[in-house]
Amino acid sequence: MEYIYASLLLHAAKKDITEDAIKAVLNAAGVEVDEVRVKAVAAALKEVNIDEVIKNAAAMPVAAVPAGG
Amino acid sequence: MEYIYASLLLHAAKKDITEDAIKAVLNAAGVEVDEVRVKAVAAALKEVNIDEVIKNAAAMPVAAVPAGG
Amino acid sequence: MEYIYASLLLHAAKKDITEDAIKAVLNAAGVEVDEVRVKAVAAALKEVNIDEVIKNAAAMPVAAVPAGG
Amino acid sequence: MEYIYASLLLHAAKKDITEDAIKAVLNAAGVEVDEVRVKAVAAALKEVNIDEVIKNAAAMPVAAVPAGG
Amino acid sequence: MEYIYASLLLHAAKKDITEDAIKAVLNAAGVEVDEVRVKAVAAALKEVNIDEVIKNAAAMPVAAVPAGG
Amino acid sequence: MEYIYASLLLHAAKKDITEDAIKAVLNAAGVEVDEVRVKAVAAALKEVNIDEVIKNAAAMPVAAVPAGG
Amino acid sequence: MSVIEERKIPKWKIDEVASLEEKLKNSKTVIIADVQGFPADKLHEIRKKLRNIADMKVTRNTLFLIAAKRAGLDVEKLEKYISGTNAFIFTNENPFSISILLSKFKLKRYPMPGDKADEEVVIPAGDTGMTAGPILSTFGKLKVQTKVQDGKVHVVKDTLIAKPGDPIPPEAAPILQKLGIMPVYVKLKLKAAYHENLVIPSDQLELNVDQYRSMIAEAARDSLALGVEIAYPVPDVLKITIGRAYTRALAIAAEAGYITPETAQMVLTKAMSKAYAVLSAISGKVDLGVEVPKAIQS
Repeated sequence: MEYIYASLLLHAAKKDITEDAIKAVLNAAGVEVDEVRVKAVAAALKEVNIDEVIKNAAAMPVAAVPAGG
Repeated sequence: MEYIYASLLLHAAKKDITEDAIKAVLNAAGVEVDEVRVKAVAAALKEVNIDEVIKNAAAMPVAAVPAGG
Repeated sequence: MEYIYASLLLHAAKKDITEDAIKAVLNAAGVEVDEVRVKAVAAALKEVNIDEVIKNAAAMPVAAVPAGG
Repeated sequence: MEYIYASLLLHAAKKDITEDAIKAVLNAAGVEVDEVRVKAVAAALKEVNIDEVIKNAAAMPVAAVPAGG
Repeated sequence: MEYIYASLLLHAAKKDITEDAIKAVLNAAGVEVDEVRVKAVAAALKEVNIDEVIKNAAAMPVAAVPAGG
Repeated sequence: MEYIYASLLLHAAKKDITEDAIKAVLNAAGVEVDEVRVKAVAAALKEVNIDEVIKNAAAMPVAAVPAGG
Repeated sequence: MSVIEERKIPKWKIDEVASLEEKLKNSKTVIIADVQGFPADKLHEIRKKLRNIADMKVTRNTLFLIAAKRAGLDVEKLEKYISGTNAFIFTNENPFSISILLSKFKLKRYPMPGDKADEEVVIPAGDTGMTAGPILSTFGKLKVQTKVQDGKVHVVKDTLIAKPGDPIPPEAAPILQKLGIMPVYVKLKLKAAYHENLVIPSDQLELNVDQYRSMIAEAARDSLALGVEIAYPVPDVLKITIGRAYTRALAIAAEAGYITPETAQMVLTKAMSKAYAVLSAISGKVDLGVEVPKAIQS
């Protein structure tokens, strides 16, 4: 989860989630960075609306089960 | 949430959640660090069993977004 | 709820939940203390495993309401 | 959670949640007060509409887990 | 579950889930193939709408907590 | 999810989840292998206790999903 | 080897064996089905439904075994299934596919004494077409409300007389016959399949497709869980991972009492839910003038 926490930190700090930024954060945390994973995560996150996801995660009523998916 | 993300990142990386470590991570993310908050978070987290909390959080509803969507 | 909050504060601080302790906390908060209630709460809580009760409460989904309110 | 219980106690007693008030309550409970945390909590609560939050908290469907467990 | 994962892999790769395809995947994984099970899996999965099942399975983590309690 | 399916196939078969093993399985399924992804998945899985993850996934209540789909 | 003995064998038997041998040679699979006491008309129905997929033949066991031997089958493996009256299903299909196909045919029949219902048995409201007479008392015994209209028995409202699994009252048989209600399923009992030198006994041959469906669901769920856990870098998975990371962060904030505008709701809610839990634990003994919210009481 390190890569995700780093990305969320950048997001909360209103910074762009770039490969370099993730790497910098991970390095500061003393995490040995795997270039390949950083690339993969940064690329995939470009397609994710993090604000939306967080809003949904927080707003989730207990009973919010989309019946049909 | 930046301070929490930074702490969780350290936890995931199996590092001690010290004031200095939190500050280093926040700095790397380009966050202007508030000393009071750093101290408060580091102190508060000392009393928390993070693994336990994470395990319980996993039982909470997590995913508003169906994977297929 | 003042009596409960005072008791939980004592519990969190790992202090005994005695009549005197509750009264001291309530006084410090500027609450006019009702002797009968203090006695009743202190007596009733002696028979309760607060950690157990709290643990179950903690399992309750707590993220139900969006942060922004 | 001591700082939070102290704040909720003050709120329930319809007192202002100031640093001094929190400290007084914590002292009365025999808690060694961490100035920084008191500051952090008092500052953070200033930005929060506690009445609103408490109203939401009470309205929340929290019954997913049987209290008696 | 090897046979199931092999089938899911073929499905994800948009290949037909035939006996031969399952066998090839299992062999590549170093699994000693049981002819009868391969046949059974291939026949049974013809009756299953895998996309539908996956969609429902993906929607699952949403519902960690029962609604009504 | 092909890379995950391939990895879980190997896991179910009690084989080591190496880059080469994942590649072999994917190739057998006719999947064009992305070297970066294979590396990323193999590296990430090294840090995870797969049995534990599966156990937790299974522990989540799943009754929300209509049986018949 | 006596030439004389062979001559004694009637021609139809020789032809039959030759025909069976031919079928066996041209089929990858032969399935042995128990048809002892199986209604002939239902067998006919099955044969019709299997057309173009499989060829079904009821024949003598001895003739089948001779043909099987000649066709090169490992007869020893089969012998224990060859007793009683059997139908033999020849096909090039996967034997499990045939088994599934057969299990899907809902062939029904009228009940015989001692039968249990395979589906709900409901006597529908309306004109039964039956002449009022002694039958009325049978309806009465079955607790079916009736009235007589123009000399015919009318059922007042839809009435359930047996749930699936219930024994069907024997006295209901004539009524069900008259109304065309067939609540008992007929299923061909498969004993074994012989497929490419493998013998697959009935317990393996009968597949529970639902079980496979739930295995797929389980595998899909575990895969997703693993993908989420390792932040498998595809957007749909990462969405869940992020939601989970965020939830964890909130939970940590709540537990640590770390208040920010974003976490305030979570932190205070958690503290309050603990307080209410304590309150509720002592509410029987102490009246604090505070009501435990209903949701928590339950």
